[in-house]
Amino acid sequence: MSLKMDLEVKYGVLCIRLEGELDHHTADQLRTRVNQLMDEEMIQHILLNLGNLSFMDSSGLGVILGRYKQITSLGGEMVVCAISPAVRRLFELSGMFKIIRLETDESDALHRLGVA
Amino acid sequence: MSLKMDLEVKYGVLCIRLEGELDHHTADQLRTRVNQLMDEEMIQHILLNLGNLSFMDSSGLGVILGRYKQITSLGGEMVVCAISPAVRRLFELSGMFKIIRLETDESDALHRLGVA
Amino acid sequence: MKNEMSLSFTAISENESFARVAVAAFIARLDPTLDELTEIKTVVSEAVTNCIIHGYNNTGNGQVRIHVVLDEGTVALEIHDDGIGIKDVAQAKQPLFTTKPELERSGMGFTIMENFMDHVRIETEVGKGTTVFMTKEVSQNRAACK
Amino acid sequence: MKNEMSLSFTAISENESFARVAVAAFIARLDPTLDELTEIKTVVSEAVTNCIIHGYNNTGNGQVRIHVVLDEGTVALEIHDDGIGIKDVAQAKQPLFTTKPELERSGMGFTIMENFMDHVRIETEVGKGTTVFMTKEVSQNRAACK
Ligand SMILES: Nc1ncnc2c1ncn2[C@@H]1O[C@H](COP(=O)(O)OP(=O)(O)O)[C@@H](O)[C@H]1O
Ligand SMILES: Nc1ncnc2c1ncn2[C@@H]1O[C@H](COP(=O)(O)OP(=O)(O)O)[C@@H](O)[C@H]1O
Repeated sequence: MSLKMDLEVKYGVLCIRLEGELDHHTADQLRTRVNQLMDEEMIQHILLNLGNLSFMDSSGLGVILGRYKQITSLGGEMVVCAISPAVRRLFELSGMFKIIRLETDESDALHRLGVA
Repeated sequence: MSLKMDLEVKYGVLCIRLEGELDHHTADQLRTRVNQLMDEEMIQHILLNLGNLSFMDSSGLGVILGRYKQITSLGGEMVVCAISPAVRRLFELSGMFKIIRLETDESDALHRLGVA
Repeated sequence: MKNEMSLSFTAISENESFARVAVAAFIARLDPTLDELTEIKTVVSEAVTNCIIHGYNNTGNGQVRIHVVLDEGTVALEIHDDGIGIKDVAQAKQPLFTTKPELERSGMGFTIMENFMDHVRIETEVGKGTTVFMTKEVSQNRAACK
Repeated sequence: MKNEMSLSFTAISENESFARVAVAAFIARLDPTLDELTEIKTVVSEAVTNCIIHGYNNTGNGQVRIHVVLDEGTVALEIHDDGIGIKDVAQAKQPLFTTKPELERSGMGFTIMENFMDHVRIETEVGKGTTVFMTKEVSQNRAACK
């Protein structure tokens, strides 16, 4: 099992859709892809769709927190719009919901970010 | 992964439908179930449906050959009515098709056995 | 019936998912719930990743060793490296503490292990290596046992 | 890049499927075809079953050891027991030959190993144990490598 990453920029929002397993190995792959895209394009906010992520560990938390710091330092926001039960538990355990808002779906999330 | 066994007696034919993995461990389970049923009921022939068998090794060949000997010693026949590619290769390698006829489906097989 | 398994593999990140799958396949016969399986896969991932990143400093040299014992409904896990060891274990166990913030470590590894398992014990010696011992009782679905 | 893995487990039949899954998970990164994966799972099953039934006489005592080395596209497998050993290897390798017909053994184990792998070599000593060495080149689907 590895990680499938679907990255799309929509109204200046980087939508990251993940499927599969996010661990230390695949977190490195994700970091590389996201940083490359943020160098190339003007990104205002980040939207995470984790509905199809079947596995995540603390390396996943680390790469998400890293991107959170990056986008907030640029004045943007990070929102999560779908989350699997396994991942939700890790988010709760580590207090991620205190800094990253959870929205019901992608269009809702884009709406709240004030771009659509 | 383990083995799902569906055993049904139809017109004196023991229909054995296998799903999953047939190895040494699960071959022992299959042998026990079949022998028990053959003690209880009058069985004339055996029909094997291996269409959903995802894995088989030489222990599987052994338990099938064992039942073949058992049913032929009672004057009966054994036919196979569905087979997955992985299992077909083992059957070919070990010359099983020389003794066990392959039919296209269950009703065809029952017909050829002269019972339906 | 006691059943045990030992595993050792090259300390590279590609093997993290293999370690999870192997341990999960070994404990499958206990018929754990999906949540329990996820918890065990997660702690294996945490401890193995720590061996690779911290124990062996991401060099790719060295072996990670895993030992699993199943005894009745209890899973006992032992995850070991012959790496640099931990100087201050109490500090290492604190939530959010990490010695590698530059690698975007979250410092949540030990916290997750302690939350997901019944017992966690760390044995370590600086310059010699680290072993994490963990146990968990799984709620065997007896109805499904044949 | 060389990557290796060692595995050892109690010699009971419940662990046969675990051994297949573990080896398959380890070689998955080579991206073998489905046929190649099935072949490797089958030979692991054959050799492990032989250790359990023949090497350890089905006692449940003893350990089966597996060593896997991935080097470029080659899988090298080593499957070992510290059991009774084989007196006559040439005879053992003959199709349909078995010393345990009462257990409904088909005698096809070594024939399948030789058919599914590129090389098979047996090292054995009566009273000490048996090791089967096998290698196979897998057709790496380079397009899928990232
Ligand atoms: N196997 C190990 N070898 C050496 N140091 C370790 C090992 N495991 C953990 N540590 C130390 O403990 C700290 C905390 O570990 P952990 O809670 O898993 O967080 P993280 O891996 O995110 O840093 C690590 O930053 C490291 O300094
Ligand atoms: N690990 C082993 N230890 C001892 N004897 C073995 C071992 N593996 C194979 N043998 C011997 O070789 C014979 C042939 O093995 P094989 O071709 O796998 O057929 P089978 O397992 O069906 O008997 C066995 O019957 C056994 O006598």
